[in-house]
Amino acid sequence: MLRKNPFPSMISLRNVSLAYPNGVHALDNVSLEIGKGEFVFLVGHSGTGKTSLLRLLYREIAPHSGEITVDGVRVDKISASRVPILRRRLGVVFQDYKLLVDKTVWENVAFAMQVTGAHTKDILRQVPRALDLVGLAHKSRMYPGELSGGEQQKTAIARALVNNPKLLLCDEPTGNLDPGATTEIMELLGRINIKGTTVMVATHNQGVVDRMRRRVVRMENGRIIADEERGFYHRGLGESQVLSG
Amino acid sequence: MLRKNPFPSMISLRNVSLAYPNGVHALDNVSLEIGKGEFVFLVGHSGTGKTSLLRLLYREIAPHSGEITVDGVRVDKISASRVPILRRRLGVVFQDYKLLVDKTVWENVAFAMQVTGAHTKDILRQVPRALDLVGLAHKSRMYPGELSGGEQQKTAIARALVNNPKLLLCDEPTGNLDPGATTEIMELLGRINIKGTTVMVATHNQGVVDRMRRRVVRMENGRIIADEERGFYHRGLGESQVLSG
Amino acid sequence: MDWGRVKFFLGEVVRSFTRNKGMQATAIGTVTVTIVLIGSFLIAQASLANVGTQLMRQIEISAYLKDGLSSTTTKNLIAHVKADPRVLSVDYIPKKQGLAELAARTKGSLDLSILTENPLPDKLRIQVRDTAMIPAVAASVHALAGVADVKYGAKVVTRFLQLTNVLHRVALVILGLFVLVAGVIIANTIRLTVFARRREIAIMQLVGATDGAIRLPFIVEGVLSGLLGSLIAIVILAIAHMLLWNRLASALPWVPLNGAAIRPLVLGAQLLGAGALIGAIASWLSVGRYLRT
Amino acid sequence: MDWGRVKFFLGEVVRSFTRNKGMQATAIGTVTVTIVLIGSFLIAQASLANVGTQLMRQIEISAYLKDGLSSTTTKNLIAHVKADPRVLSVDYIPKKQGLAELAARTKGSLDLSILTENPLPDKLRIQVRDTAMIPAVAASVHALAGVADVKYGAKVVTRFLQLTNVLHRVALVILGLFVLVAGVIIANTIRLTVFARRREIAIMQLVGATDGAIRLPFIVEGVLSGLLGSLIAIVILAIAHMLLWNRLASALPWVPLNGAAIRPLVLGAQLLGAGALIGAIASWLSVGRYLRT
Ligand SMILES: Nc1ncnc2c1ncn2[C@@H]1O[C@H](COP(=O)(O)OP(=O)(O)OP(=O)(O)O)[C@@H](O)[C@H]1O
Ligand SMILES: Nc1ncnc2c1ncn2[C@@H]1O[C@H](COP(=O)(O)OP(=O)(O)OP(=O)(O)O)[C@@H](O)[C@H]1O
Ligand SMILES: [Mg+2]
Ligand SMILES: [Mg+2]
Repeated sequence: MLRKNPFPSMISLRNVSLAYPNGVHALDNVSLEIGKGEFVFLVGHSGTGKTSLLRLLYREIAPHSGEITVDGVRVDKISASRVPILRRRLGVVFQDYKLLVDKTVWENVAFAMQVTGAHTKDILRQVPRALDLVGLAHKSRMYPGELSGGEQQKTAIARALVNNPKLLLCDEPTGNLDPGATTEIMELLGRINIKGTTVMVATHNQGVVDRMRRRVVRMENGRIIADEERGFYHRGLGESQVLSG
Repeated sequence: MLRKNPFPSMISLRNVSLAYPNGVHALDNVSLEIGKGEFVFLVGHSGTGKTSLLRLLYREIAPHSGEITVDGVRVDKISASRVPILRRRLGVVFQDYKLLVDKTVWENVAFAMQVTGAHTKDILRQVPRALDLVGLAHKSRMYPGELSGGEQQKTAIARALVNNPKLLLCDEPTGNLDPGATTEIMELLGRINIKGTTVMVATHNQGVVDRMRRRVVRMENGRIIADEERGFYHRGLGESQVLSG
Repeated sequence: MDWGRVKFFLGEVVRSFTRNKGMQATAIGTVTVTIVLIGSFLIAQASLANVGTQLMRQIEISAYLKDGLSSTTTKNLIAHVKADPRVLSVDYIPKKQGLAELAARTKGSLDLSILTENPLPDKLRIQVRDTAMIPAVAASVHALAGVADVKYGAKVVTRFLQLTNVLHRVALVILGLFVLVAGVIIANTIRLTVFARRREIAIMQLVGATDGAIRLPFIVEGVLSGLLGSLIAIVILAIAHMLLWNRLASALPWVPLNGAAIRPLVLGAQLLGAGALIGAIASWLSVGRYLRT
Repeated sequence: MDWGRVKFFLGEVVRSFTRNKGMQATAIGTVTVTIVLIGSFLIAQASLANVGTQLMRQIEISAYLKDGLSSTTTKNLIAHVKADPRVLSVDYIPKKQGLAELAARTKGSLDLSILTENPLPDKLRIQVRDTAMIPAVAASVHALAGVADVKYGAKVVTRFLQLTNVLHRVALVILGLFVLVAGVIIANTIRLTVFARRREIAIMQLVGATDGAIRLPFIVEGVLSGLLGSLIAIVILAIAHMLLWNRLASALPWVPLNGAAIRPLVLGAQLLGAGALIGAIASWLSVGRYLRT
């Protein structure tokens, strides 16, 4: 039974299964529809497949079986040469940040624009704005190795935002942030979402999920076990629960 | 004014200041006494100096000025050759895990014992126990690159525990764990503390701090601005607030 | 033209050059060593190329004429030999002159004053253009009417030909070996350089950089390392040449070292080109390995 | 003895050997190339060492005696020359024998039948142990009473001495260069290997490993790479030797290549030792750089 969706589709997974080379079945027949402009939390225990699901969307890995469409592109069938084009349209906050250690904060953020072939004057305007939004403008000349854990995380967030992507994937974006910063970042994501960006956030932060009351997709053992409008971190408290797939 | 402490000293910082080579003043005249067997939360905004303080204790870096004593050892004056000996007596959960990528989970944990010259039969007994405590026994043959973020964090915790250290330093040990796992790990730390280990946890997890009601040391801009018995994550709610230093 | 983009790109290159000084030094040093080896080899080859031939110029064919040839016959004979394109020069040495030369040469060991008659025949002294042709020319001269006998340092000529033959092959093998070694070592060095940055490459890919965009700075870097390495090598070679050439020339005055065969500008350009090419190819291949994830 | 600890240690070594195959192959390949170069050089040196001396054995001193010496005087003279430790052999060639030899040698170019008297003096043919001593021996023989004149291929001897002198120095320079190049390249290779693992080293230190404990696996690994590299090199050298030696010997039959001078076991052991040592030193130095944090 597919969840009825008022928005045109941004992400669509149909019967997607994923097994890693070492034999771990990370995803098991997952189906999911996310419309343009939605804000979705992805929750579930450690090792349940949240990161794996996100990695499929920006094609770091390919599914074992099933169909994946992101913004109209069949990501599971995309040719290697078109992968960079897909990724440039997405903003991704990686769980382990993935910052370039020999670039400064500023350069790390600018790099995401440079690869798209952006004009220098746009870069000079956008990068400081993104750094300002996450509150890191004063550290823009420092290297990742000189930052605290939370500052690195903020850099990763700024990099994901800088291109004004249509789809923003955030993998545990506030794990190293203090509650104040967490709230600020989440409000920021909310504002970005209101301006039209589809946002998907994998998180363990119960407080954030319960306060924001957005759609919550809950995973367990590589399957989606619940999908609730205006849900809570814990199961069954949200409205209009519909199992997808 | 030094905080009166019922325990003999495990950690003692006196007027410690730290500046990084790039000119950032990470710690500014910090003084702190932590007794043997205490359980202390270290809280404060991102980039406030929590990790820097912990790094001083296991001598990854040396202070600019001031005295640091850990378990009777003058860490600020220790010779390079004695640093490994100091570190073996400590258990550290690093904020960025610091796992060896070409060793399995089992080997990563075992490594911490092997460097101490432990007997093989002890290693074979202790390592599985530590992995069991964090709930990772079933992944012991996997490499860090094959683990989820939370599983990597659990590996780092198991490695810190495996030597039954007298002092356990945990830097944001639950940033990538779900609330259930977080509670379990925190209860585990509590049990370890009751058995006599001094535990120091730098964290942003308000829920955990507020629920456990332990001593809370609060930092801001490289200084300790509050030190409360049975404190909360947010300031001024705890008992017997005493500013140290 | 967006200058910002150019600046960014140059920044990339400069950064990895300056941030990874140790690795750059390694790559450059390897290129330097390689180019010094290849350069020395080329210089040695160029300046020694004619030594053998020139040393062997001294070898000549003696054709002993039959007794009592008319002067017309002799003249015709000489003209005939001279007409051979392989022949460089022909000298006619009448028996009288031959005896005088012999007397001069054997002074002290041979008392020629006791001679009542000249024991020598008339003789042609023939120089050939190329040592390798001596046996053939000797044979055809011997076949001529009026020639009694032909002699040349047969043993010396055979040995010389064998030796140049072998040395030529050995030289080729050594040059091949050098180029192979250079290729392997530089490829390895750059492969390790890239290996040390494989995480960076993976991140760039995840952020949407194309393979070409990732490759370019590495290749420019490789070319720069190659150029710098060969530049240093050229300086070393020039200094070594300056210090050693005259000492060598005076230590072996009879070896006709051909200093003019070395054209510094051409050689320099060749070595620079080789360095740059090596750097570029090595980078291209090395990065390629880590682009397929 | 805790076998678990030994197993752990061996596991460490095996792991980095198998997990970093590319890097190991690089290091091993470099050692192989280096050892092949050094080995070829040593073989060439050993087998060519006596070639010059043996070729020059043919050069001898001719001492022409004064006319009409009594046979006792001649005998004393010969005995006196023979007593010189630098002299290998002395042959007495009376003028009659000399003429016969000359006739045989100059057959066709010189008509000796016309001679009524023997124009040659008596002569001593002296062979010297070492070519370098020819000039000195010649001078002292010349000084003896009864010796009219002394001749030897002065030009050839001088040139030979100059050439061996220069070749000797060139050989030393080349060997030095090879060893230097080998050292630089292997150190670089291992440095990069370690560089690629600097994060691992830092983590080991943070977990309480001593510098020695971190170093040991690297050094054992370096020694293993060195041994393996030289083993491969030895196999290559043996095959090349098998394939090329006879061809070389038959291409240059007159070059007295001294195959016996190559002692395969000794050479093999030397090369293995060199490989292991190179590996150990390179590892030691390379790791050291990253231990100081
Ligand atoms: N590269 C990999 N190779 C093999 N197995 C992997 C790999 N990455 C993840 N796994 C396994 O796949 C499962 C799902 O991992 P995933 O990273 O998707 O979990 P997650 O939901 O993101 O967990 P967390 O909340 O801890 O980040 C886990 O069991 C993990 O061990
Ligand atoms: N290696 C370093 N070199 C230079 N500056 C550094 C380095 N590490 C940290 N800093 C700076 O020192 C300050 C304190 O950093 P620290 O890592 O101690 O913060 P933190 O309290 O642990 O923050 P978080 O909660 O984000 O982990 C920050 O401003 C940071 O930018
Ligand atoms: Mg994850
Ligand atoms: Mg920190």
